Amino acid sequence: MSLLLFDTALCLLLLALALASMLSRQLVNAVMLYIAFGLMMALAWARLAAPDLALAEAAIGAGLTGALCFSALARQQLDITAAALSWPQRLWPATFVVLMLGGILAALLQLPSVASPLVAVAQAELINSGVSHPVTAVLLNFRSWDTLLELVVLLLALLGALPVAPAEKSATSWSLGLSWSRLLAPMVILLAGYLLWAGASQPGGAFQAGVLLAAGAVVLRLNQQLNWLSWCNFWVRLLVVAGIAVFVLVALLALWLTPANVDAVWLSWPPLLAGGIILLIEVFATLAIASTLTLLVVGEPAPQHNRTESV
Amino acid sequence: MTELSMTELSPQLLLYIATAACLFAIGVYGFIVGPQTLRRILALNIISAGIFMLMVVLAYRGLANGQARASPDPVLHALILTGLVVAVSATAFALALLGRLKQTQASPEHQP
Amino acid sequence: MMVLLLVLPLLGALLMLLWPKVAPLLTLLTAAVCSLVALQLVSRVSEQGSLQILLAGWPSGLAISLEANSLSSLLILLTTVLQLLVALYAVATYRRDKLGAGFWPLSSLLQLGLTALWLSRDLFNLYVCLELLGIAAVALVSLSGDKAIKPALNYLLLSLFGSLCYLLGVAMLYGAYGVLDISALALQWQANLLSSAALVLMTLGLMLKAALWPLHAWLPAAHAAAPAPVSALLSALVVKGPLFILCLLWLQLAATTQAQAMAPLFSFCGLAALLLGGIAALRTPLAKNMVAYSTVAQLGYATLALGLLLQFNQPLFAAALWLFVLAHALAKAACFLAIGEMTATLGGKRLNTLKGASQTMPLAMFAFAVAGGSLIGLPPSGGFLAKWALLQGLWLQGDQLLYLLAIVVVTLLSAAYVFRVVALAFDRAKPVKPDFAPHIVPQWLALLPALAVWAMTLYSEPLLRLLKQEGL
Amino acid sequence: MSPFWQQYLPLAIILSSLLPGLIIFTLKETQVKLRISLNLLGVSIKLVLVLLMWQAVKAGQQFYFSLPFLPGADLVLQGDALSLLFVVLSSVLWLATTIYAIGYLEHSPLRSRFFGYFSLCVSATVGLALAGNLVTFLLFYELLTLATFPLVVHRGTAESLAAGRKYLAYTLSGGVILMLGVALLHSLVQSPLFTPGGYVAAVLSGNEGLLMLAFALMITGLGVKAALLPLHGWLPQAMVAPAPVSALLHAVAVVKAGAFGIIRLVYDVFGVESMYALQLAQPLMLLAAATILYGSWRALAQQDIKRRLAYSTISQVSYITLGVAMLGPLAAVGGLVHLVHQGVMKITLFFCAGNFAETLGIHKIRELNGVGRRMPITAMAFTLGALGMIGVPPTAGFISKWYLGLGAAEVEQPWLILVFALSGLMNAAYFLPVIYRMWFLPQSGPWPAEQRLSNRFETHWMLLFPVIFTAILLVLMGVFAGTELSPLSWAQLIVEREFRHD
Repeated sequence: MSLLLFDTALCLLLLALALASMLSRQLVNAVMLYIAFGLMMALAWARLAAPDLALAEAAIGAGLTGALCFSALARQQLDITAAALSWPQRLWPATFVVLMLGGILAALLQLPSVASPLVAVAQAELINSGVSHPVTAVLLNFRSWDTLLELVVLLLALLGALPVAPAEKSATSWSLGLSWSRLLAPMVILLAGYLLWAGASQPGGAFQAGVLLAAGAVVLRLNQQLNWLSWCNFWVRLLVVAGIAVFVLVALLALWLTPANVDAVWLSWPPLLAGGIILLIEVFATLAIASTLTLLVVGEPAPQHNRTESV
Repeated sequence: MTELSMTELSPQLLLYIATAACLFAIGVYGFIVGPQTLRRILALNIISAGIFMLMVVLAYRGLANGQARASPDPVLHALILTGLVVAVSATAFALALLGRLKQTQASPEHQP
Repeated sequence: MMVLLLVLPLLGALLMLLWPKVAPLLTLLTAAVCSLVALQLVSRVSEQGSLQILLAGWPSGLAISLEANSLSSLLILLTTVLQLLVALYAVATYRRDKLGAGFWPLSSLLQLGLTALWLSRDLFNLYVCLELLGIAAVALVSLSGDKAIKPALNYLLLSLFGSLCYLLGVAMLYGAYGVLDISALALQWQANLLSSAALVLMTLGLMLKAALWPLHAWLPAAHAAAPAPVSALLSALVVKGPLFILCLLWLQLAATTQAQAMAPLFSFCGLAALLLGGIAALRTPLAKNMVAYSTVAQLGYATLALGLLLQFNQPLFAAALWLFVLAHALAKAACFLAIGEMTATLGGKRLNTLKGASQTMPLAMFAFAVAGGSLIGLPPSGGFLAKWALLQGLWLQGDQLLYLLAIVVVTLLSAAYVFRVVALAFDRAKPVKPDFAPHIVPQWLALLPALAVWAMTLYSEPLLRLLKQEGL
Repeated sequence: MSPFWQQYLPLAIILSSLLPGLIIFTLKETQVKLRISLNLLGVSIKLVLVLLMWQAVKAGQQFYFSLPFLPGADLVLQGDALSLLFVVLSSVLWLATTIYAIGYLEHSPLRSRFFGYFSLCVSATVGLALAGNLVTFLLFYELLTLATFPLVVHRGTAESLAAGRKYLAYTLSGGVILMLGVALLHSLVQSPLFTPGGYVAAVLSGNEGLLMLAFALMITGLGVKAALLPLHGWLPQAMVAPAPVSALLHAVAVVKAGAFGIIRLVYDVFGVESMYALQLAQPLMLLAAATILYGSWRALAQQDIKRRLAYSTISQVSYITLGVAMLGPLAAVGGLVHLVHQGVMKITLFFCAGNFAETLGIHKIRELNGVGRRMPITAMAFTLGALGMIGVPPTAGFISKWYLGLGAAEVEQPWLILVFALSGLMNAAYFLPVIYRMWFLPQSGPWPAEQRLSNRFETHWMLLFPVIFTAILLVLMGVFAGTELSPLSWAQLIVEREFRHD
């Protein structure tokens, strides 16, 4: 019963934080509340037997998105406070949303309580996947095509953000973000420790590791360290691209190595080598994710050299 | 009667599902009303958080039911991880665009 | 073969990022090779039937399934060929138009996203493809520089919102049935509140992304702000991606009762898009906005055909639907390239810039007129084929006079906005002087897809046969 | 004649004007000689090919060329007697108009574009004549619209652009409605070849309503180009086009395309029996009769030469429709032969009007006083054309009206004879004063804008010779109507073949 009480409190807190974040006048408050919301969300997920997801959510909700939003806030001094909205402006969307919510809730009540049949299939095939952690198996073997495309999406976001990255303003405009990162740094180290510890019993995801690495890199970068980490550097580009490139090349190699009597299937790893292949991919994907995210957060200071190249 | 209870969700799960749906709704409201772009980006993140939460709950179903194998649905967890990366990529891109927009609006040469 | 179509643009894009100097060459190369492979794929699929792959060799359900049926392979061919064409155009003009270096890898990745989308038959994989497509499209729009940032941001936010609606629907369906594979899902499908709600959510999101009326408001600004080759890609291909998924959902998953309930809504939206989009195209003073509004209107045909297909289950409507998509893709690519070329050369964004263009830039104007003929549906163009299939279907159903009347009206409307431009071009009073000597090659490149859409009629019979099968 | 030729001859006839047209588009303005020779080469090749086909068709052969197109409706080109009537008319008149246009547009800008579209327009007309089924017909019908639009707006002035818009609004609406009708009919019986006696009889029972609807839709679509009564509004406005274009529009291309379509529709799609069974002839007849009277009536009031001619066209083309709608063999002969005769007469009149405008700057009828002394040959040709229109023997016009009258008596519709008489009277009332002014009134003042275009002739020889040619032709067609070479005997051949299946 006490657990139900805890759940209720957590849910109410989540709703309150989200609502407050949406309704608060000041954008700074909204971002703060959103970060708190992200942390609470991570807690809820940990409660729901998804600790690795909770870790990722904390890294994103608290770390990455927070840092990104603060740096965006620092850049835009304009209209941080919203003009008050009139009642009709609020009422109509609210009515629409409440109606929609009613529909969705009614539909969701019909959800069956049994888990997907895929769980059993995935468990059965786990031994053939080359890894012991089912989520990793799904990510990098059963549904590796999704993961590959996801890496492409990440790369695309970077490619999209780089040319539009605003030129860096004065150093003072970073102060808010900077202080925030300083605050964040110990937490990142703490979480990284957890990841390492968890990795012993269950292979840690490339993504979590990547995010943590990126968080560290961002902090260092903002303190004027790691200045070589920029898009103009060929080796950085190589690093960013390597995640996908290794993935594809390994897949092609696997396709090529398939014995003649077996049907060649895209992205299928030879069972004996699967563990090694997945590890290889994970390592490079981690590095690529870390460098991509760092570049995304830091933004390009846009030296002259890069400008001419992009024209 | 037993069949019915098989398909019914426990109150805890219902609570979390309802919370997820409400988060989605709050996000949609924020997205529609805005008015600042940054807030709409936050709203999108709340929407995605709601959806991911729903997925986490769905993955948890088997455990809550006390079914034989005690592990949450790995497929859903993998989907959530993929979704998280996609969401954060999109957010980062949107924020970069927003930054550029504010800069062009602020610089005097673009003032009408 | 499918693997090659997916891997080539991806590897090409990666190489372009590493060595930006060879990017144009690489884009051309990958697009050309992919076109050839796609052609092979089409011929193979039409001979041997559709190809199916369960990725990574895992059992159905666990693995992501890909399928190349005749429709998918045709769409892939369309994608690669247009990609090649647009790349050629970009090579011919990128120095003059100051196209950013980002164009090359982004367009290759866009090609990857589209190819992956046409092939995928997995709900979640489709979501990833959608996001890939959306972000690539926005990144391409933002290449135009400062003036494009606002529409690009708006496009991105709405596109993300659409994807999230779709994702919620996917989550609900997975929660209910525990599978993501469309064919497996279709086997277990039940018409109940849950599946209806999921369908409605997904439809909402996809309609937003496909800019179907009434969720089209973002499109004209975004497409008009993008550089000409990008607008061509966006209007011709990108909006068709979500439309494709929408059709998959409603044709393969939805139960008959659900489809029947939704059909009039689609038909209504289609007609409204045709009418209001056409009127907007007629009223706007800006050249590229006119073409963009025409996209909104023309997508209405596809929506209308989908609605009628759901209502009457008549294979002719399926053929009409996809013929509209194919014909519109070719025609719109030609329109955007032609208009882009003319506005770049004559120096101005307004339609008035095109005054006397039939003398100064006859080829580009001719390309626009020829493509416009297909948009109107004049024989013997691809647009005519599609309209013919639609009319045949309607007459065979009998008693659909309202629809027929509406089609007459919207045809005339489209004729009005196409000939509004053509008439301006024949105005000899004060022709606008070009800023520099018009380039010949880009104009020819604009003409090519326009001619291709008229050549579609030569293959009308096999096309109709193939597409009729695919609808159901 | 080898089968290979038989197959490709119809295509070759179209290409003989299409290819030169496409090449002409790419020429520079200054390449005058090359352009002229290309034009003339195309015309001559076309005439030779048409002659070949004419002989073969006379001997009873038919030509087919087909490409796969829509399911159940290939792209078919068919050379039969009826199509040849129109093909010969358009090729011969194309020769005359080309020469005329070269003279008329000498030194004006954008000639490459003009002649390019000019050739396209003729290609579309010939294609329309050779179309072997409704879908092919529809295709060329729309192409014709597109090819003529640039010609109408060729001058590029605000007035011509307005006319062009109106022209497009009418013809494209007509095209869409025609398409609707064709699609309806296609959904009922597919689109087989045009056959004498029609092909809808097989599905007649049970589909009467739909067939009537299809007929109404198609007549509406065709009626726009044929300028049937409520749909004629574009024609008087389209007068702003250059004279050769007006000549082409009125005599050969656009208006005739509509009339020709009605002939095809009535005889080769529905057929006489189905027309009777569905009782479609009577309304069409009424409409045509009303248009005849209305056109003549409005022509009376016009003071501009070309506008008067335009209303006269509205009236005269409906003679063809009326002849077809009467569904009797004699009336059909009259209608068919009027297709040719009206073409030759009207093109003569428009050439003359163009000559007056180009040489002396005359646009209004009151300015024509005494022009017979300044330009006797042109005035003579105009007189012959006008007399033909009224129906005075021995001109060609007399022949067609004679047969129409006989036809009306044959199908026992005596009120139609009244219509003919009334219209003939009005024709006389608006043409005779013009002739009178030209020959018998003294010149009232200086010519509005006189130019010396030639030292030897009254105007440029390229403007004069086509006029002489067509004027002689229209007399010859009347005088030698009884011979085998005349359009009349050809029309009789067609009608014999059309009605033979009874």
